[in-house]
Order: sequence, then structure tokens, then C-alpha cells
Amino acid sequence: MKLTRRDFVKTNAIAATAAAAGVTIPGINSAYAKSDDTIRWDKAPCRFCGTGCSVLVGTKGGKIVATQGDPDAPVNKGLNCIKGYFLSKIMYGKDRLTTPLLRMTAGEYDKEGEFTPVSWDKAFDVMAEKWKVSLAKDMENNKGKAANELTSTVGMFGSGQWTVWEGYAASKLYKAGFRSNHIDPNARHCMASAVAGFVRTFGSDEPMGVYDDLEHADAFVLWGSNMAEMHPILWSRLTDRRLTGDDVKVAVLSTFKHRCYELADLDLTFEPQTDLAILNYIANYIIQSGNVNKDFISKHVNFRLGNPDIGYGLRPEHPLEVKAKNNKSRKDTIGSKEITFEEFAEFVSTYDLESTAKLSKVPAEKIQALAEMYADPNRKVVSYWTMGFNQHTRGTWANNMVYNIHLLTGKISEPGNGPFSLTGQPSACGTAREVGTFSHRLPADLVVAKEPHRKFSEKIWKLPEGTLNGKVGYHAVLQNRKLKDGKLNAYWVMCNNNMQAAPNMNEEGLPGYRNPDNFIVVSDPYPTVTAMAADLILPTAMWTEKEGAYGNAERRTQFWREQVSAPGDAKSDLWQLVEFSKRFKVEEVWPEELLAKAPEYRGKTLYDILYENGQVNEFPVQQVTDADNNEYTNHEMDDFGFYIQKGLFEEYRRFGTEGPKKGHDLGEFDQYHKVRGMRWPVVNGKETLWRYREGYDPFVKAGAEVEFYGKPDGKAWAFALPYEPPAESPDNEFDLWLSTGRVLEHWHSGSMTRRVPELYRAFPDALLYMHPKDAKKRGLKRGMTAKIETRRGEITARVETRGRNRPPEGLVFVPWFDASRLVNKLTLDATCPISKETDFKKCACKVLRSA
Amino acid sequence: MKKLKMPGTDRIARVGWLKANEWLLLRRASQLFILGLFLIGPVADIWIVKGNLASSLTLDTLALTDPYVLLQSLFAGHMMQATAIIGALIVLIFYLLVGGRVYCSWVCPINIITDTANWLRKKLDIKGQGLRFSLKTGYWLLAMTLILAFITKTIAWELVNPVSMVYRGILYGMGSAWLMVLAIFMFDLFVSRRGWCSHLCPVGIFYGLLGSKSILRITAMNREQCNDCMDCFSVCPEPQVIKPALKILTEDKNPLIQSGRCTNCARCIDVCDQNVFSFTTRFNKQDGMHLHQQKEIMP
Amino acid sequence: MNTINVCGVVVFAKPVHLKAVQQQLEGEDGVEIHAATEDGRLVVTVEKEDQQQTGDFLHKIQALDHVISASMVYQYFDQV
Amino acid sequence: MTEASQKSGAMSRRQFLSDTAKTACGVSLFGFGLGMYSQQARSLPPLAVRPPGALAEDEFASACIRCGLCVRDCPYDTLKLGRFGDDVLTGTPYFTARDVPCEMCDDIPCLKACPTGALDPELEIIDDARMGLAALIDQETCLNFQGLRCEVCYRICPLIEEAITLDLQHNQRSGDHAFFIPVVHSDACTGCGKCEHACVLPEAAIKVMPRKLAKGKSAEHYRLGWEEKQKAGGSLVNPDVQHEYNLPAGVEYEHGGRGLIEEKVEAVPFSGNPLDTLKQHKADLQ
Repeated sequence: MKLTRRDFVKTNAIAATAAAAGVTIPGINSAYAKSDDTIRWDKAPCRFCGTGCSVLVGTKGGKIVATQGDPDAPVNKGLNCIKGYFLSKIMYGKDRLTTPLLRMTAGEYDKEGEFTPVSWDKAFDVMAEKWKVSLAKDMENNKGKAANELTSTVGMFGSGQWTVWEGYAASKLYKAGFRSNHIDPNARHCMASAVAGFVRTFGSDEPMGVYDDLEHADAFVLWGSNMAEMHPILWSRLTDRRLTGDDVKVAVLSTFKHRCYELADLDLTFEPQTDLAILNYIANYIIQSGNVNKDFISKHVNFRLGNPDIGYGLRPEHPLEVKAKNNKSRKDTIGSKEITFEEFAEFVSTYDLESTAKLSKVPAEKIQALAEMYADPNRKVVSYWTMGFNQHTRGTWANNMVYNIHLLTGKISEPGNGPFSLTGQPSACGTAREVGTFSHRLPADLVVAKEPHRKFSEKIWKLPEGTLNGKVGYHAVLQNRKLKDGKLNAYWVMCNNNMQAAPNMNEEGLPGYRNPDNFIVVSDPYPTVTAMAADLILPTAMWTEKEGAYGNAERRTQFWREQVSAPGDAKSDLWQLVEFSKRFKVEEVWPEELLAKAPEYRGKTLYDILYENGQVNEFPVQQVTDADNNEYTNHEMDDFGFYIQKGLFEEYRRFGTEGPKKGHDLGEFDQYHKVRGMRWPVVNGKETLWRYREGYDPFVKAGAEVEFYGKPDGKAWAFALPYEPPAESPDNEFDLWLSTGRVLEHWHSGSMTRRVPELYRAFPDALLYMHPKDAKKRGLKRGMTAKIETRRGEITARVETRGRNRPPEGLVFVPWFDASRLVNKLTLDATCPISKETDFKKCACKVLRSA
Repeated sequence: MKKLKMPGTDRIARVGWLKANEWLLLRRASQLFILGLFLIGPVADIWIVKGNLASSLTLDTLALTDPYVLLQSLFAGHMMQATAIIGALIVLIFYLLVGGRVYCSWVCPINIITDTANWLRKKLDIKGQGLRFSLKTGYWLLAMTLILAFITKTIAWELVNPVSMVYRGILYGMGSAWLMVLAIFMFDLFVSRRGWCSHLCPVGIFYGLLGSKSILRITAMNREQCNDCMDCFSVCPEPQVIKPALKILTEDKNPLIQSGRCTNCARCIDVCDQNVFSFTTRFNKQDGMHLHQQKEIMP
Repeated sequence: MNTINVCGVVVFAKPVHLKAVQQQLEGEDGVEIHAATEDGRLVVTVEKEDQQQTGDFLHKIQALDHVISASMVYQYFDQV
Repeated sequence: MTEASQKSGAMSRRQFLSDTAKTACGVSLFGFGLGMYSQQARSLPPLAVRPPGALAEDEFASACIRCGLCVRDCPYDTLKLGRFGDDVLTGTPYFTARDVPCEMCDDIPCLKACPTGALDPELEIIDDARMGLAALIDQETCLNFQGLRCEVCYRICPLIEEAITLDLQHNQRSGDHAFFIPVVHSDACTGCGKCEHACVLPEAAIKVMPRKLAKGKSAEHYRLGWEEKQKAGGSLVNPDVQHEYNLPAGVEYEHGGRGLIEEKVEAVPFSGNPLDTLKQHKADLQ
């Protein structure tokens, strides 16, 4: 008795001392931890927005019982927003899906049947059967076609909330396995314009800056970003800079007054779409006032004249598309020709103060003050934007045009200076963009349309030459149209709620899902609106129910370990994708001429070729542990018999380190588990802060100071682009602008946050925010139920004339998180013709008293 | 054991139970109907009458207010809005027409409780009055409620008034109000016969004051038929009011029951096998057998 | 009467002389070294009869050659 | 009259007097008890938040006849009547913000329903209602005081930026984040309770209370100088004449402002970095 007591005391003494010394003694710390606290803590990035706050997840008895902001995380330093505060509750909604559900009548699949629980085997049987019918049809149609002419009728809608390896596995399954490029992420609704803008101007995706800009800038300009609500922790940092810095200024541009206005030194509420004119005026002002950084532009900038009149991404027969000039091919929409700086100056000179003020309805002095802010050589400026820029029928242009301003002044790629696109999703960067789950992309900035890129990918993936499809696949909006038209028949929606999120639900969303020619599979943890519209629902393990990695807006890749098991039969997206691949013999998917090039693949399954390929299965089963020797389960590793996450990541990493596009290097898998994220490019274990700047970025040639190495000559392209009107504007009948968006309390479609009782209570229903005068004119009072109607549908919502958002007269705002008020019944499926991202911020509506 | 003879047995034997409980059933129907009118709103979302007995709004037009509550409020120092005053006047006039304590016997829900207690008291053969209260106690209490309102500047009585409490309880949520109901029931059953309604309740006393001037009255017109079976005294909540009329003790030998404390419950009409009692107005002082007339008044 | 008197001490030694310090400490009664890092950190437990001895010993460690600091982070004393 | 009857008359007079005394005593005792109860019910911390336009608690107790008409006309089922045994004066209307707050209807239907004027018909604009006052009473649990981005109370407030504003402060601990501290302004808060209702904590850190409880009172004998100055539109006492100081060369001193001002750096056409100068020269030569 005495001995054991003494031993116990001694063990505690050792553990406490070791902890104080920062020394790990195997077996000791965990004993100590267990003796006084039975909650196990481990790190994970937040499940919600693109900020990438880190949290510590507390697990006890196989359940997440608590979380805390990670005090050691540089992004949030222990803080969270109110969504992050409730992270521990998101997995425990009452209606988690725990078994596959198939629409059946009398024991057989029936498109019009009722959802019935089935086994995974049955679910995959039915699903594989449908896929095989489509794939056989595709093989027939593609006989004798070149790689860049291949068509397909199988597709997938993925996510910027996938973990890195889930996105990678999905992309590989579709592009390499099914030879279909009809895979697109929901990031298409979110970041596509930023992607197109970055690639078009710099030849490489993602921001050059980091969040540290927040502590170094003297001025912040928000272009269509309600950071106060959508990036709460970053806004906290920005606010702190504004409070503590000397003469720090904040300018906010929006089409309605929101919470950021409270901090704004300069607020500009502009007429929708006229941000384009304001951007050009600022460029003009910089030139006219002699504040162009001539040295910078001569060394680092080329000037281009972009094609105007590029249409609105609507169906080709739409009158607007028929009328447009440069919308018939991709070459037309993105086309541009070289011009001189003088020609550029001439082009923007028509955007003078008077005409810009008139068009935008912003007082001239405010526009000028903003221009002065950018032009002032002694002021470091960061521009932030989110959906106001990206969800824009000229979204790519808007991105290009803000770069113009930073390029003209040379205020870019250095601490406190630069344009920075904020992402909405936790891994819009890490998964959707970097892994390349878009219909036109491959990992690490490679694209399907370029043969050398395909060849390189085939080499890494050990595929016979010509496997990869060179024809750009259907993007998000096009997928819905093709489903409706019966051109896309086997369709898998994973890790998103696209029925609620996609535009023009009545005309372009639901009809495709319910088209009898199609089989729709939805993987989700919860029964969402999209799941309801599906034929087969697969229950999904979420967040820390699996090992994962996310990449945030500042290129920071963050890993987490599996903390708890998923409920019931729910399986991770990774498991679903890889397990499904076992159902396909390569002969059912690839034509003979392709197999002839790789006879060793004959008789194998896609699983053998894609995942058990000697690379992905390179790392054997191991016990996952943390620094304190706590042990973690990894269900996928157990099921597949190798450390699949590590294998996928290490294979994927080669695209960055060996690929033709430089500057996308990631660190080693194991390292990420030890650190609170690293910002790529990671070279020799070192992170990169400001890209393209000598000293900071190892890829910049010595002596170059700045090099935009995404472009062959290292020079960024500044585009001369005009103001063009939006696709739909208010008229006599539909007399108001309708803008949609988010609120702080809920994330995206609310499938997680609306299941947290406290968040639901904090903001239960979507409201119709409108100006009191607009309400009065329509006989509406605050609290009354109003009908909001567009040419495409109608919904009802309660009128709010007070509160957080204050639209000007002529505009109304409705958040889209509320599944019982589906505002996307109203929106128009017009997109930026270049980025294919929908403009959710502008369409015409009318508001009436609800009967 | 001696078989208990309940009052009204003779009449039941002669005209049947239904006929012999005619007025009682009508009263219960009235009490429940009024409660039902209030209740159908919150229960079935059919809004005929809103509010409660203190103040109500019928079909969004007729606003009624309890004059006694209004009086208390006035004593507490609040001058009400015209709506309430007009509403109270309407109620006042109504009860001046039909008899003040019609409120007690035809409207008040407590009446059902105390009647039941009294019925059970007879069934259990609990003899005697039990705790006695002077007939004047009620007046003292009424005065007290008003003085208290004046002193405390609060409508203090309404804090404990079982009458309004039960109504509010049924319509808006009981809370501990059922305890009060139970207390009154037990009090009337075991402590004091007809203790609450006939002796203590200031609401009844207030309406009794109106009742002394009201038009509709019970008359013992056929008092010569009386066979002294005592059933009327046995069922009457205020038996002292019968004697002067029945036994010709008033100076003008008037057969009308003149006391304001008569509740016009008509229980005496129900139980009297000799048809001594009937309804009439205060102006009809006729005496003697008038069966044909009686028939007309009988419902 | 028996007592339990255990202390946990973090000792910082100059890395080059780590071995020497370790040897000196190991020679002491009731002293155990549980971990040592290359940069000179030592996780040490000390068991002595009473607190007086412990205190004296702590002073003694601090006075040792090549020891930069010694700090007590855990102490437990109880009579059994 | 016979003797016996005289005697009985005397007896009954005595009886009468004794009965009367007993009744009077009993009634007074009951009245006293009820009076005490009513006073106690009123002196209990009146935690009840009243409907819009409710008269001051004292007047309200005399004016409200507990009819519940306001309850019936509330479209959101916010209002309830105090039940016997509750902490609220029996039968009077109140609401519990944590359960159902007041939605601040523009047309104030509850007030329109009141027959007695206990809900003051003078109140025409709901913003002028003073049902209670929100008070952020627990700074230890309020997430905003920990630096978290909650502010749910602020954003839900129908009078956002008037009744609740955010006080922005530097977060010393994190170093580069800000605190967003909700501050309630009693001159605008109606006491609707939306903030208390929305508070995400298991027990709300912001609560709506009767104004009497929630509000302090400034003393008459001390005024805040800067506020008085602002109200007056200038100094209450003559502004100072120009001050002059003995100062070494290159140093200035500002009265009432920045104080001592170190030597001013004169502008030169060169940056602090010699490389910039070289670059500039190179550009000039081209």
C-alpha cells in the first residue's frame, strides 16, 4: 500500500516536473493527465469559415464534450467567434444520418419511392449499377475521340469543406478513374472569381499576403466584404490595428450598410455593379495625380486590354447571351491583347470623378478620399474582399481591377501592402483550389486543358498516357443545367448543400435532381434540402470524426487527428470515395486502347489503380499518437489497411514539389501534425509569408526584388476593363435589388449551426432587411410577413427595418441560411462568364404584403 | 341508518328529476357557457370574448368591466379610462335589471364549488351551521377591501380574490390558484355552511348591494300553498331572505323576496312541490294563486 | 511514523557539462534523474526524510558547478 | 315589554356588540394580513418586466384590473398574467424575456387592448417604451469580455447602435485582437429583452430588469467636465490666453494638448533607406 502510494506521488512529481521543463517522458505525462483530468485535448482547425482559427478539442468517453480556442494558434490566439464557441455541439444534432437511405418501393429502388434504410452494400450496389450504365454509354460515345474531346455523363459536386485528401481522392477518382472532368466544388459559388482573377493577373492562384498584413497596414479597404460578421476573428485583428495603430484608416464599400460601417472612417454605399467604375476611377486618379510607381510597373507589370461584352454566363439562348459579342468561346471571354501603359491610362481616363459619382450614387468626395488613400505613397494599404467581388457577373474583372490599383502603386507582396481575397470555406484554398477539384483544374495550379499538365499528372498517378480528359468539365451552374437537360445522369453531391446554395432553384436546381433519367447521391451528416431531393443519401462522418486537413485563406495548411467515432454507420467522405472505387473493374471504365498501354492494369479495380498503387498505400498501419502519447483511432487506416491519409497527401505533395508550376511546395505529412499549420510554399521546412518578394519567397530570383513567377516573364498583367451593366436590374415591375448573404450566427446553409439550439435561438429565421421607406411604400411594417417575388419564384419572410443590416432605398437583403426560406428560389443563375461564379448579390425583385 | 331525505325529493317524484332541477341546470349552463365563451378563444382560436370577468371585450366591440374592480381601482387612486368606466356602467345597469347577485349564481364559477360543497355537506349529513359569521361580516370585508386599496394604493383584494383568480386561472394558467379553490371547498364543507358565498365573499356583498334595488325578483306569490316542508330553506344559500316573504313578516305583507342577498338562483322554485315561488318584477306585489301566470314565467 | 516527502526539480545545466552534473546528482541519496535533454534540462525527483533536508539539498544543487538554475515545481509531503 | 324580553334584548345587544367586535377584529386581522401580503408582493424585487407603456409599478398596481386583454392581443404570446404564487402581483401582465421577448410591434396592440389606462395610451411610438432596462450584469461569463466574437445581443437589438453599442478595446492578452464590449444605453433601451433571449450562455449574461433595479443615479453634486463642456458648446470658464514657455531650441510645448513635443524632424527628399536613395538616383538618371 505504502509503496503504491509513494509511486503514485512520485509519478506525479515526475510528470509535473517534466511538464514544467517541457520534456516528454513516455508513459508519464498521460498518466499524470489522466490522474487529474480525464478530458483529452487535441488541436483541430475550426469547421467553419476560411479564417482557419485553431481550437483544442476536448474528448471524454468517446464524445467531444468541450472545445476551447487554441491560445497557441497565431490566427486566433485562443479566441473564437460564436460559431466556433459551439463547435462541440455541431456533430450532435438530433437528426444525424446514421444509415444509407435509398428511395424504394416494394424493396426495389424507385425514383419516386420513399427513403428506406439500406446497408452500405446495397447502397453501393445500386449506385455502381447506375454509374456503370452511364460509364458504358460514355465509352461508347468516346470511341476514337482524342483526349481533349472526351465527354461524360457522370459527375460530382464537391466541397471546399472536404479535407485535403478527400478532395484529392475525389478528383483522382473522377479525373483519372472515370475520366470525367464534371467534378466541381461548391467553392465555385464562393472563390472562383478570385481564382480566375489571381491566375489571370499573376499566373498563380491564392493571395500573396498573409494575415500579418493586418498588423502592418495603415489602411484597409473592404470591397464587398462584411468581415465584421463573416470573418469575425480577422475583423477583431483589423479592429485592434485600427484602435492601436497611428492614423490607421478603414474604408468600407458595400451595396448596403452593415456592421463594418461602425468602424469605417470612410463608407461608400454604391449602386450594385458600379464598383467596377469606382475601381477604374481609382486607377485613373493614381495616374492623374502622379502617384504611379513607375519603377515598379516598368519592371513587374504588363498591360493588357481585356475583351469587353462577354455575356452573363446564362444559357446560350438567353437574349442577353445572343446579344453579347465575346461570349461564344472561352478564348473570347478571357481574351486580351497587349497595350502600353499610356493606352491603359487613356482607357481609364474616361472614369472621371463626376461620372463615377453619378453612376455609383456615392458622393464624389468619398470616392476621391478613397482614391487618395490608395494613391498616398506613405500609406500601406490592404484590400480585402469576399463575395461582393466574387459573386459578380464581372467577378474576375473586379479581381483584376483591384490588382491594377496595387500594381500601379507597387503596393503589393510586402508587409501591410497587398490585395487579399478572404475565403468563405475552411478549405476553399487547401482543398478546392490547391488540390484542384474544379472542373478545369488538376493539383497545384495545373489545368486539364494543357497537355503537359495532363502528362505530368499521369506520370505521378502512374496512368497510361492519354488517360486524363482534356476537355474542361461542367462547372457548378452548368452541372445543374446539364442534369435538367439529361446530359449528366449519375451525380454525387458530397459535403455541401447545393440545392439550397445554388441559384435559381425552381428552374435550374430541383428539375435536374428529379429528372427521371438521373440518379442523384447525396453524402451528408444531416438530412439537408439537397438530401431530400436525392435518390440515395449516404451518412457521413464529419469534422473530427476522421483525420483531416484544411487550408485557410492565408495558405496555412492545418491538420487534425480523428478524435471520436462517427455515429452509427456514418462513414467519412474519404472512405466512401475509396470504397466505391472497389466496385469498378478497369475494363468497365477505360477503353481497350487505353488498357493496351498498361496491360498490367487488366483485371484490376479502380481501387487497385488509384489507391493501392504502391504510393498511396506506401505507409503501413501505425498507432496514431500525439506528443503526450495519447492514442487515436483512424478508421480509414483500419479499414483499408494502410495509412491512407498520409499516402494520399505524400502523393499529392509531389505535384507541388515536382510539378511544372513552381511555388506550391507543401511540407511533410508528419510535420503538420506537430505544428499549428504552415503557410505554403514550404521549402526545407520553412514557411513563406509574402509571396513574390525577394527575401520572403525562396522562388524569387536573386536580385529581382519582386517576381510574379506564375507568369513566364515574371510580370503581372494589369487589365484595362470597362464597367458593364449587370444581367438583371430593377425595372417598373420588379423594382428592387435583391442581395443575399450570411449572418455571423449561422454558417452557409445552416445545416450545422441551425442544429445548435443556442445559435438557432440567437438568430432563428431569415429576415427581409429593407429600408423603412420601402416598407412603408408597400404597406409593410416591421415584423409583418412579406412576399418577395422575382421572375423565378417567391418566398415569404418577416420584414426587418431595423437591425444589423440597413439597405438603402431600392435594395433588400435576405440571408440564405434558412432552409425554410429558400432565397435561392429567387436568385438568377447569371455568372461571371470567366470564373463561372454566380452573382448572388444582384437580381430584381418585388416585395408585397403577404396575404 | 336513517335514510337521508334530500330537499326536492317530493317534487322530483312528482315532475321528474329534470323538471325539478330545471333552474339549477340552466344556471350551470349559464356559468359554463360564459366560461366557454372566454375559453373558446385560447383553446380553439375562436375569439368571441377576450379577457376575463374583470374586463372583457366581446366581438371586438362590447367592452365590459367589473364595477367592483373599478371601484377598488378608484380607491387605490387610479382614474380609469372612459372605456372601462362605460363598460362598468353597462354591467351595473345589467345587474340592476336582473338582480345583483345573479352574478353569483349565474356567472361566478366559485358558486359551482360552494354549491357542491353544500350538497356534499348534506350528503355527509354534517349538521348545523359550523363556524358562524355575522351576516354583517361580508360588509366589513367589503369595506376593508376598499380601505385597503386606498391605503396600499394597490388593488390588494385582487391578489387573493378567489373569484377572479379561478377565472384567470382557467383562462391564463392556474399556478397555485387551485389551492385557493380547495381551501374554499373544504371551508364550506367542513368549517362553515355556506361560509364563503353567503357570508364572506366581498364580491357577493358588492353585487348584493346592487341587488337590493334590482328589478327581477323571486316572489312567494303562492305562499298560502306552503306545507312547511322546509325544502326551500334547506336549499337556499341565503335562507334568511325567504322567511319575511313566505311567512308574511314584512310590514307591507309583500310576497316579494326583497333582500339584495337573494341570488335569484331559483333553487327554491326547483324544489318546491307546492309551486310557491316564481320570478317576477319588483313592481308585482300580487299575492295568491296565479298558476296560469306562473306557467308563463316558467321557462 | 513514516513520511512521504517527494519533490520534483527542474535543473538547468550548461549543456557541455551535462554529464558531469548528472553524475554529481546521481551520487546523492534519494535523487533520481528521469530525463535529460541535450540543451541541459534535467527532470529530477528528490526524496528526503523531511523538508529541512530537502531545502538544504536544493540549495546544494544550485551551488553545484555548471548548474544554471534549479527550481522546485512539485512538492508533496504527507505522514503515513 | 316583559322583563324576560328586556333581558333578552340586553343579551342580544351585548351579543350584538360582542359579535360586531369579533367580526371587526377578524376582518381587520384579515385585512392587515392581506395588506402585508400585498405590500410584500410589491416589495419583492419586482423582477417582472411589464408590457410597453405600463405605468410606474406603484401606479400600475392600482390601475391594472388583471383582465388579461393585453395578453390576448399580443401576437407573439409574449405576455403572461402573474399566477397566484408567482413572484408577480397576481393577475398582472408581465413577460419573461428569456422565454419570449417583446417584438416591439409598431402598432403596440397590447397597449391598445388595455381598458383602464394601466398601459399608458400616451405611448405612441414603441421606441419610447420603457418596459425595463437591459443590463450586462455578468462580465465574467459574457463571451465578449473574453475577446470572443459573440455580440449576439448587439446584433439582435432592434435599436442596434442606439440601445446597444460596441465599445472597442485592445486585447492586451492576445496582443492583436480587439474586445467588442456591448454597452447598453438607458436613454434608448426599451427593455424588449431580445438581447437576454438571444444570449447564447446557459444563463444569460445580459438581463432585462425593471429600470428601477437596473439603473443607478448620478449625484447632483458632481458633474462630468467634458460632458458639461460639450453641452455648453465650449468652456464654461474663459479659455486660456496664449501660454509661453522657456524651452530649449527645437522643442515645443502645447497647452492642454500633446504637452512636450520633441524636436520636429524636418522633411528631406530622402528615405531612411540608402538603397532607396540609390534607386531614386538611378531612376533620375534614366
